[in-house]
Amino acid sequence: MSGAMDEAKVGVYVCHCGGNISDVVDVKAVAAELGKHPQVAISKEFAFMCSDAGQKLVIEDIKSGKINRVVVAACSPALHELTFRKALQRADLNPYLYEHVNIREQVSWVHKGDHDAATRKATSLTRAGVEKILRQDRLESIHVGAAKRVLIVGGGPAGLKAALDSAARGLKVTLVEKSGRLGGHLHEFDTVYPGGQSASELLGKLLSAVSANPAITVVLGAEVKTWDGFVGNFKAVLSTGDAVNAGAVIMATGYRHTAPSAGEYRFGKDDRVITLPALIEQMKAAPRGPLTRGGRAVRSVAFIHCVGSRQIEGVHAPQEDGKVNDYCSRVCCTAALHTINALKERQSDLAIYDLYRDIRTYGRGHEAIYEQASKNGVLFFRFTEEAQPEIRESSVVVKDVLTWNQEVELPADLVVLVTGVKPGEVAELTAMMKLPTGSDRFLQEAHPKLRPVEVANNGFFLAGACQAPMDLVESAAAAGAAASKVAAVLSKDFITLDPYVARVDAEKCTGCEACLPECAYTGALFMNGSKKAEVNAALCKGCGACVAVCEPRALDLAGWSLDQMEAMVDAMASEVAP
Amino acid sequence: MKAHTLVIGAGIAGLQAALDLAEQGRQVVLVEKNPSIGGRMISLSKVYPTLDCASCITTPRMASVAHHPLIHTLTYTEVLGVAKNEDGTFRAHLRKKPRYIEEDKCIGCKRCEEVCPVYIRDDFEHQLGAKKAISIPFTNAIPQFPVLEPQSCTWCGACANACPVDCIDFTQESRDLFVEVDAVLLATGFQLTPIDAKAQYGGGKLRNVISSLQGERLLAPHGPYGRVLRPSDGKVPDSIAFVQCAGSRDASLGVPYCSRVCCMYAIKQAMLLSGSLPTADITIYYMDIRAFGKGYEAFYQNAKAMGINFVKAKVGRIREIEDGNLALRIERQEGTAQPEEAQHDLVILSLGLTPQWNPGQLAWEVKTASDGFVATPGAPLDPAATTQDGVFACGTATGPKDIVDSIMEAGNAATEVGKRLEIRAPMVPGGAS
Amino acid sequence: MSLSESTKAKLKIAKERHGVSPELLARVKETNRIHRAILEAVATEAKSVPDIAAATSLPSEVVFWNVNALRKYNKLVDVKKSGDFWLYQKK
Amino acid sequence: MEHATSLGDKPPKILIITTIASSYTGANTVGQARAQYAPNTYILRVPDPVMFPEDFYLRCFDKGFAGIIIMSSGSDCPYEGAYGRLSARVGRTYLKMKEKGIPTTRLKLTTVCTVCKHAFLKEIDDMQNHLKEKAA
Repeated sequence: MSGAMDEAKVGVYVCHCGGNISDVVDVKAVAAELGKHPQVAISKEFAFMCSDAGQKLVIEDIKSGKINRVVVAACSPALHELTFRKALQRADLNPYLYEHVNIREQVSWVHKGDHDAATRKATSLTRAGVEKILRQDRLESIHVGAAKRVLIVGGGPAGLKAALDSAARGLKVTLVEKSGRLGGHLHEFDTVYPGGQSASELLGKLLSAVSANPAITVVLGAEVKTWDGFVGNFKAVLSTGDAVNAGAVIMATGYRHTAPSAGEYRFGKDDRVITLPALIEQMKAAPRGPLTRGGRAVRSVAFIHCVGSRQIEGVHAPQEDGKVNDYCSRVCCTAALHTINALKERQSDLAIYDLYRDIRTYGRGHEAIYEQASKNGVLFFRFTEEAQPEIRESSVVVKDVLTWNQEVELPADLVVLVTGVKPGEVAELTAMMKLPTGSDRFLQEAHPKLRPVEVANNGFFLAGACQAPMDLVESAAAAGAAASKVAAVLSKDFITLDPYVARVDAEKCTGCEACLPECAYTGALFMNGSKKAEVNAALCKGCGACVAVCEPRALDLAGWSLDQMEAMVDAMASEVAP
Repeated sequence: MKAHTLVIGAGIAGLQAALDLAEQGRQVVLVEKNPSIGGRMISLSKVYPTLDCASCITTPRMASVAHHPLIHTLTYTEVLGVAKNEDGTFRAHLRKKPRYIEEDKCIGCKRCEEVCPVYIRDDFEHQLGAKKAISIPFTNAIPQFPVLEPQSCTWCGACANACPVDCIDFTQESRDLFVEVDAVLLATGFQLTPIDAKAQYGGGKLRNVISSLQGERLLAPHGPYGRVLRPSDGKVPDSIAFVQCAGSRDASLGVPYCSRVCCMYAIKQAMLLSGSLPTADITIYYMDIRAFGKGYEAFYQNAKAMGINFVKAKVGRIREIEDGNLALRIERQEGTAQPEEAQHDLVILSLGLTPQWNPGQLAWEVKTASDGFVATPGAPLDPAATTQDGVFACGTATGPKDIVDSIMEAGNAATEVGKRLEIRAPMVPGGAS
Repeated sequence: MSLSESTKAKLKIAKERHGVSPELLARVKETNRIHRAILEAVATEAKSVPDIAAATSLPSEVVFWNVNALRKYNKLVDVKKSGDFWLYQKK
Repeated sequence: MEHATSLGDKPPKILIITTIASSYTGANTVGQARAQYAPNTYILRVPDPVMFPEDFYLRCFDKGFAGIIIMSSGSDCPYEGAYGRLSARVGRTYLKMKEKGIPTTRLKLTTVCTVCKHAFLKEIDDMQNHLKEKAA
């Protein structure tokens, strides 16, 4: 690792930053002091190191063979570390043999009143930079080969769009669908909100495009049976026996409707009580004429929102796993109102009562659907989670907070429970693929704000409602976003990864395994056949947790080794001449 | 200049789309009219529901864009026009506004700002804070170049005298640029409905009635006061109200739609306030709480459990009473029928979101919908397409949206742009373009 | 202040091009006056915004805005809280 | 090399361990605002302090640092589970410090973000005052 140390010749450059540094720090003294270091071959100060002239100094000194490692003491590395790494590259020197020391933001700007102390500190910090770079290797970016195929699990609209988008980017696609047909929940709808397009037309478009695309292989009635590999090179065997070698995976495993719990709102006991999906199915099956129930015309309908969503412990019966669904299912408010408007269109004299907790018509065009429902004469009643509506013989009773908690009895030939959604049945799959799920059982994204379609596990991406409840517009966007990430990962023949990962000196490794429990990334750190720790650079994120517990110091973080850090601390602790 | 794509707007959506495209090997010209990239997100305090510091999670993304070899970022640059050529490419006419400094010389040291004698109101702080006639836009701005505002400059020359690199150029002029691209992506963002739009809420004249974005700055750790204080006299507020739908779901303002983010940012701000002012009373007057996203409902329930007071009520009128305190006329929609008056010492209006920019100003076929945002006729399956072939849109350019949904759309837009480029400018085998 | 001849020439051009409104000059003067008054008021002891307002006969919102301007440019610091107000002192 | 105890009139040195993701940028923010703090503070930049074994801190004390402030990324930490591991590590370091008779107040684990100017200065002030009290 440190074989290069003997021949190391460091060039040190101290920047004036046009007075920003030199007005406080005696840059000449810093350069002079560093010049005394036995392995510093050149030590200079210069007015503006970041200028072309400054960079040229460095490049010339490298090219003339005087130095083979560089330390620049100047501003924050955020501003110019990359500038100088590129300069090293132009001089044909490994760009990682560079250390940037911050003596502006963290010295001259914050210690204006004490020139001597600032100078001493700048000297110590620069010396620490020298000690670090003396112990630095020529790091190289890590390249991993990549199969130009993406495996997509789930053939609903999100999976279909992701497949089309990926294929359009020149990738091969294997689309695995558990059921016997593609299209998922899109089959259930007549029209979709907010635009009211025909669901079957939209689906038809997707399906014909998929079947016409030779790059997409659809495997129906199949599941992933075995799983192995890592980003660039995943290996799956399907229940059909097909083997798939994919560079990346898009999960599009979708959602399920929640079912009311036994007896909730007399569901299952009273045949007047149905769910919203059941109503939509009935309306689709009989697209015209008045609604009927048990052969009788329906004159009044009560919709009850938040069934299976926004559940409160102690009020609602738990789901199969013993937990309540405390999340909002996002899609049901607008879906219910969209359906209500369709009902009103075919049967304008139908009395409709909408019992809600909050109306969440948040999306583009949603509020207009809510307004249309009001205009259509739908009556709205607001209840609280503590006082749920009660289903009676031929009515529903609600304590309406909008009219000062008046108890209102509403006639109801039909009661529609606006049920929520929960993730598809993926427990086995996620266990096999080692994918994280959240407390809401949906697949867990890498960051809930900034990385919604990525998973912490490299090479996995999320499309649509497997990540959270989503409507069709949002699922399409998520699918496109996932396809974008896949295109980025697989755009080249290899995947380039940061070199700052853990590495093992096999000679020092005693095989004690103390490091294994420290690693949070499955597969990144393991014991190999010769009982030595080994790092899979494609999976390691470079946190260094394993380094801390390795007593023989066999493990280290490339670019941030413990030896380097200790040498830096020593340089900072030691006193220098003022 | 030639590139594969022009991305207009360097807020979080534009940044994400530019990064996605560049990561796919595509050349991007990213144009931003403000002096720094980062958009609205970089000015926020923390983000819901994670309560991550907005600056901390935006800055790395900004830096990745700024350092990406395939992204050419033009800040402080306006789009004057975009024309479609016969071959299907686009020619954009851009104008780089003068900063009055030479960017290749400037070292971002702020000495000009320190010596400038003219204090002016800081747009980044939504007027709550001060800056100088020449100043770096904000702490984490990228690039770290100052801007001189000629309308506030007395041309005293102090900045030039202090500049160690002699980079101030008082006679600098705007510079026109032309970019040829295969696709255009609009990520032009939103603005708030004006705070003076509603006379019944004081028409912008009440000193302690502030906008939601001002609320963000108040709560930002590096905000204008360094802590939560109210503008009229620097008092630590003890009773703070949020008025929801103060610019949305209101046809009289021309904003009949829901602005989608206000419930959640108000809840977030309320939680942050109760964290920094543990004894303060915090009330949110609302119509419906729309906590629809992942983890949002739990966030809302947490806020309730923390003691934030949620009142379903319409706020009819706000007026200033003694000491800058405010009296709000409340019409409760639950509990009691009688109108009542509530007093608070700081009021934050949850203003609505409207488009920042109207693409129809340019002579091309990009249309807006009745809500003023860019029309997306391809939705639901193709939500990024606009009425002009080859022009795409994402983020709040196509309607109010929070950060995560904007990022999702940005990724999708990058895919749609990528698909177009695959046909018009196929990648050379081996990865290079 | 010694400006180079070329800078002086450029300033002259800029001044002609953009003009300097009398309102701007008046505003700069007024701000300077306010800043002097505030700094004087807090020169020896830390004061709250209402106390500075009373001492300088300036409206409290004007005082507060300028206090923060001075604070941002390191001419003033907030030292401690007294009741509902923070106290500011000259740096 | 002189030892910490023989620094004469110079204030004892404080090591500040910062993270690339958060607190290192936070320290730059302090600089950009030109806020001033004492120069006896030395900032070390790392991906995550979770890489340091307990003995690393003891070694730092040995080498002459009087106080160490670990400015972690806290909940903003980009590495999975690293913050939990780090605090456990620091907990074990406290035990070792006690064994050696080093006051545990000389090591502080805290969280500083990219714009936490006040928090950054306050942590330094606190440690500074604490070390002064100890010395007095």
